[in-house]
Amino acid sequence: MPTHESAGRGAITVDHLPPDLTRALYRDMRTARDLDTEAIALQRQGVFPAYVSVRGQEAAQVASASALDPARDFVFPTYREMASALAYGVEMVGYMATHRALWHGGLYDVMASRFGAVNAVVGGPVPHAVGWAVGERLRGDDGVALAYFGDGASSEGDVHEAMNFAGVFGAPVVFFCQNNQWALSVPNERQVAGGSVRARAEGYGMPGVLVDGNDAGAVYEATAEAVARARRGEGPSVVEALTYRVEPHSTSDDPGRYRDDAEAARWRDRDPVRLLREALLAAGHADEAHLAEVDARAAREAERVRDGVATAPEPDGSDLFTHVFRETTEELTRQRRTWQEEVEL
Amino acid sequence: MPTHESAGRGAITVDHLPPDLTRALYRDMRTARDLDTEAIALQRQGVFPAYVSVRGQEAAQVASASALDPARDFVFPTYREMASALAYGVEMVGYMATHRALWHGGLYDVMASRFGAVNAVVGGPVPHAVGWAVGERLRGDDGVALAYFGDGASSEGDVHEAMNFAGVFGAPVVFFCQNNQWALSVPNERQVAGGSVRARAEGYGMPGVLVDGNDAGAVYEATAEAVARARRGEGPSVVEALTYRVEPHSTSDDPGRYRDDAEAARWRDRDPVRLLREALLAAGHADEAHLAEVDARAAREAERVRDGVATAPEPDGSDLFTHVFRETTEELTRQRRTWQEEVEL
Amino acid sequence: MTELIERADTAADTPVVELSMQQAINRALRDLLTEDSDVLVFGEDVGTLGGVFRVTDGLQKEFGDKRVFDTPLAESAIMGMAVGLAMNGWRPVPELQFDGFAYPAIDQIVNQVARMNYRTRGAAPMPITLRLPSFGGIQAPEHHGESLEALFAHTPGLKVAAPSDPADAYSLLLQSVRSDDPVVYMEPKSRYWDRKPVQLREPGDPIGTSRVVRSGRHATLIAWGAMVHRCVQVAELAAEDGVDLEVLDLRWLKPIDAAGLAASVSRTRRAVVVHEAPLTAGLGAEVATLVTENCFRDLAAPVQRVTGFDVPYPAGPLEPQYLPTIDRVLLAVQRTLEY
Amino acid sequence: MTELIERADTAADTPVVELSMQQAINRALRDLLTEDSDVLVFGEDVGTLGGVFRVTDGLQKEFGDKRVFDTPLAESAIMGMAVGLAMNGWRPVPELQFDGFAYPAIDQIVNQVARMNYRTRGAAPMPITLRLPSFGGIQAPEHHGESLEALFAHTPGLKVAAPSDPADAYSLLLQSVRSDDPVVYMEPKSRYWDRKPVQLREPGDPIGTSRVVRSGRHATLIAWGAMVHRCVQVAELAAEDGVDLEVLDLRWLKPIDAAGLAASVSRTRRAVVVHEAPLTAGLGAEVATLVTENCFRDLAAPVQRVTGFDVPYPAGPLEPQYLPTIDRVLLAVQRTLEY
Ligand SMILES: Cc1ncc(C[n+]2csc(CCOP(=O)(O)OP(=O)(O)O)c2C)c(N)n1
Ligand SMILES: Cc1ncc(C[n+]2csc(CCOP(=O)(O)OP(=O)(O)O)c2C)c(N)n1
Ligand SMILES: [Mg+2]
Ligand SMILES: [Mg+2]
Repeated sequence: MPTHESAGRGAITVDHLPPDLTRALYRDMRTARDLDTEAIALQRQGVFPAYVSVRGQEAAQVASASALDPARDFVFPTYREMASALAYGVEMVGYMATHRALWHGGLYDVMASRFGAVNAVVGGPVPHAVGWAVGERLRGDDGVALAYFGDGASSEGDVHEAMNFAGVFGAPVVFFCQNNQWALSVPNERQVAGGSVRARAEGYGMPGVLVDGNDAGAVYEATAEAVARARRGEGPSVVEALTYRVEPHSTSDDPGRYRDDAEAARWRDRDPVRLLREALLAAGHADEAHLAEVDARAAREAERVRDGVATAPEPDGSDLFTHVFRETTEELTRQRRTWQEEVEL
Repeated sequence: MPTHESAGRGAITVDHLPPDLTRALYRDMRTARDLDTEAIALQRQGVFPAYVSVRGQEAAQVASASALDPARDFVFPTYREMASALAYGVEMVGYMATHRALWHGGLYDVMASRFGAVNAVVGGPVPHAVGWAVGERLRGDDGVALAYFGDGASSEGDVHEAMNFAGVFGAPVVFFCQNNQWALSVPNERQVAGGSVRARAEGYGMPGVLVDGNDAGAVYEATAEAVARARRGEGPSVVEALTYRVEPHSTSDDPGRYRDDAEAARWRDRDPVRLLREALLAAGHADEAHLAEVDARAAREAERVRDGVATAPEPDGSDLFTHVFRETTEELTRQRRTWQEEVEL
Repeated sequence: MTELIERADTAADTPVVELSMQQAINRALRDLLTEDSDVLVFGEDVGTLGGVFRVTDGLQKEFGDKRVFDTPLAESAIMGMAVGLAMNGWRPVPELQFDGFAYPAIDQIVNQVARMNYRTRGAAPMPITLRLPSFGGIQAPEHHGESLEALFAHTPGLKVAAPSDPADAYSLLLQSVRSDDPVVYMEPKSRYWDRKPVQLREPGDPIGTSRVVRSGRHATLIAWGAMVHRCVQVAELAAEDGVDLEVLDLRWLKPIDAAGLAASVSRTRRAVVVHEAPLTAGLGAEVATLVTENCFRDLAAPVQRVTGFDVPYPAGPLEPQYLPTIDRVLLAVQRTLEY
Repeated sequence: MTELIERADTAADTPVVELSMQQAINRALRDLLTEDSDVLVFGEDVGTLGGVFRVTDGLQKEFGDKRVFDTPLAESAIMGMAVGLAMNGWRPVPELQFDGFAYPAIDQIVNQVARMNYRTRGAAPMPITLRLPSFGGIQAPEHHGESLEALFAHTPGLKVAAPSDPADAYSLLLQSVRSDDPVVYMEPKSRYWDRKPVQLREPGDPIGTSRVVRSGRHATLIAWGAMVHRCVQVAELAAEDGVDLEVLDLRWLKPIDAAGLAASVSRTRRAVVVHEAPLTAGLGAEVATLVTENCFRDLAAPVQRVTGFDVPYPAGPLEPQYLPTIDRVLLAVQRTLEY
């Protein structure tokens, strides 16, 4: 088990952080929370076939994404980075389209957003971040790649290969592990030999840090430090944010089969959104009136995205054929014709 | 780079080790050396299409294999463990058959030898060792699996996955890395982020030790300790033996294209066979007469194996079909008939 | 569902019970774990959770966490571990959670599992059955609807099974696990909830035999997995128009029942092969070629292929447009009849 | 060899130079690295060493270690890195050292490289050319003689090239790297030392066109890679007996030139497809099926397949017994002629 669990630690503080940064973090976390709630509802209504909640991980996601520069960096997400996408500025109706199963990768513009397509292969996108980062250095530019992955993903060979490549090439990449303590039904103890993903970093000669994933300020600082280091040309690092998956793995999951809800309940109590709210007030970075206004705006934004995705048109069947190749083939054109004649009608 | 290089360290000592053990190590290393010389000659004569030399790695191989119990342990080799095979008691004509390309895996009995088939997939057999070791524990037996792999192999995802599995399952396995500082043309600096494979161990919560791979006694002790630990049920460990590939990667390779021979020459000077010979004499574990006798017997044994493999019959073409399945299929029987009618004639 | 399994349970001595495919596989695993103490079931989430499709539900409770256990999340190591377990005398039944996540394990499957018996000249057999929830039809996320049978069938040293109903699911799994050769056992996940009577503890037909699900005179529809059901639907519709279709369930995708195919098509003289995988270099090409090789003079028309398109498996709303539809199969039947 | 390359070098302005296939590929890589500063060449031992077959010889010296570089030994990361580089605007030309070591990278190839353009609806194209020394014939160690074309051809989103001589090796590589789609470029390693005149800087035929290497009337031999040469040998021998064989080099294994195949076979009415890969579910099945679909009424006999057997690729002395022999192809020709 990671050494310093956050669960018992009580309040967080953001006294030392710029007020506008912390307010922005709160705004995005609050919006993500509301959008998550809407998404769960959409799934229950049958609009989404399934949904993977980010609840409880808003600090880990929003604060890490906020430590990046969306104008020059690039994010490589998994399937559970809705709050990161939101904080990074991704067009959220397009993002949520993946959950309505309109298009696997989502319908936002990956290159314009500098936020990779939703990727369902656990561990698979991590080497992409390294390749992107190597490419950035080759060109002499100073962008940084950030790869999100889970505690379960840390078991995959691709994550190791990526870390080793990053070390050898000195690539400007941040390996950001959201350790939410569960990989579907398997807890850290039976997943992560040695107990922590951060501890792997030293073996590759890179710094690794374990941070309270429910403390938005702490996540921001740890990530910003890793990003700055990479930007200065000092190479890769690992940031492990210890948090908890308070919801089921996905709406198809039944965690009652494998874990005691008391643990989840403890972590639900340590809600990162509420913690940040309280810290903002305590620091005097915001007052209730401001926060009420933010909350209201967050709810409206979540509703806007909800309505947008719920009413988005289904892709046309011809899209099956459109993006297979840049330069299509005669055979595929023939198959498209078959589809038109035999399916579309 | 690994922290304590052996190259400059001069003599080794075996004063503290049982005399008969050190004599046996010498005998096997000497025999492996002679057999290696014969094999290179066979390749030059066109009997072997190619050969991968173990020269300079005899201490790492013989001493590690000698720390195991061939009656209850199991070895998972790569393609470069001739000296290990010899020390472990594998039938060497059958072993060398792989280099004459008579049968990819070799012609020795893998299960009777408890020494896996020659395996050309870098990193591929390492998870097998973990599976075997988990199986051993499930049955309540006390055998230990030892997986050999190279510095290059340490970059493969399979090695990481295997170490993580071993840690999670507490499997009795020794990950024995022969770091000969080169993976074909790529040196450690551009292969192993962080500089050492041993350093990876901590990240999996297991002990790791770096040992002078040209010091037979040191390799023996480090491996024996890891084996004893595993046998006691205390789980996996990493042993990294720092040595050097003094020969080309294989007889098809031309190291002049990528490295300075001066470095190789320094390591050739630190010949593990000569070092052990001198240490035996210094410790009074053997005298010149005894060693001359051992040398003579080693040469004869190497010749016997050489003659055996050079004159071994080529496999019959029907062997193509014999071992594909335990229970063959009609289709394969039909193809075998085609082969008989159209090829064998 | 647990309840339903228990219902089957109480019928333990009855030779025939009605089960869903998912229950039939669960039952086969229980029978195998019971009959052979070397059988081990493992993979991602198969233990405590009982599998994402509950196929291994209750097995860990019944047989303990030494026989049925969760692994870390690494497909290559799961298959690599199976190799080592087999070399230590066990009979591993690993699961890879979804078809698309077999790819990270392909090296171990092709280069190790499929070859170890050959490489060791029979010293180290690989009695491994890889259970792989496969194929599409449930509008799942990306990589959860793939059809890898062509790759497996092309790999020397592997056998490949793909049952289409609970009865075959049960008996093919018994045969696969009892076999000393490695078998990839592909479970058509869209049929998990399909219920049928299952004959327990029966050996079933030999490995490599196909099954005529419905006999007919005018053309043979050849399929496996969920497409068998689709072909039966087509046959029923065609029958209304007086077209009498035979439906042949291949079941074993390696070895393929060439004789069974030839027997059917030499009678009907027309064949349509239907699969979910993309067209090009799909197993349909092998089936069509085998049929053509064996029935060349009898064939009245080239074997028709109705398959997925040569595009990556799509998301939700596009899935029904990608998978062979009833209409597409009917049109192919019409083409072959009118050829 | 360096010397020979230099000879070709001095002929830089001459449009035709004689080169071995290995030199032709080297030359194509040089021309590509020169013409497009986004091209990157990387992989295991391709830099300092110049590749185990010296195909990348001299490139690092000429273009520097930012354009041509060694990677650590990890195939999946090599292809994963290629994806990231492509997303950052580069045009990656990775090498995987041998066919059999593409398996550890299959997940990245199938689930990422082949789909990223689709997944992103065209936002993130993958102009990646994977160079893969392929096929057997050099009595190499295990996993150094595999034929993976059926797997690649079955994967939506990939294009697949397999040249058979230096001229095509040169032009197909130009086309592959210039293409914005991912291409698996399979180099028949047993033909690396085969010399032929090569037309430099010519665009060549469009992607997906086959080439009639030798025209004939009695039957069409269809092959790719090293088997093209074998088929030419067969055709020469058959000619002595008055049998006039056409030899068609497929060259592009995806997309397959169905029209070219049909044009040839509808004339000759007989076809034999020859490949090194095992029979079952090999690309020969696709070729045979395409030919049969398009030439059903013209075909005088079923398309014959002469392929490797359904066994793991064997070691040295057994290699010639595994690979299609001249005799086996001749017997197949005889079978089709006498059908
Ligand atoms: C390669 C691969 N294997 C298996 C799966 C199935 N799967 C989806 S999510 C998941 C658990 C992932 O756990 P973790 O990496 O901790 O991420 P989390 O879901 O907790 O965010 C599994 C096994 C997959 N998507 N990809
Ligand atoms: C998976 C895989 N990739 C590539 C190769 C080709 N290859 C054979 S040996 C070798 C270098 C291995 O280096 P190392 O692991 O250090 O072992 P050494 O040869 O030094 O004993 C390479 C790249 C291979 N055999 N397997
Ligand atoms: Mg997790
Ligand atoms: Mg090495």
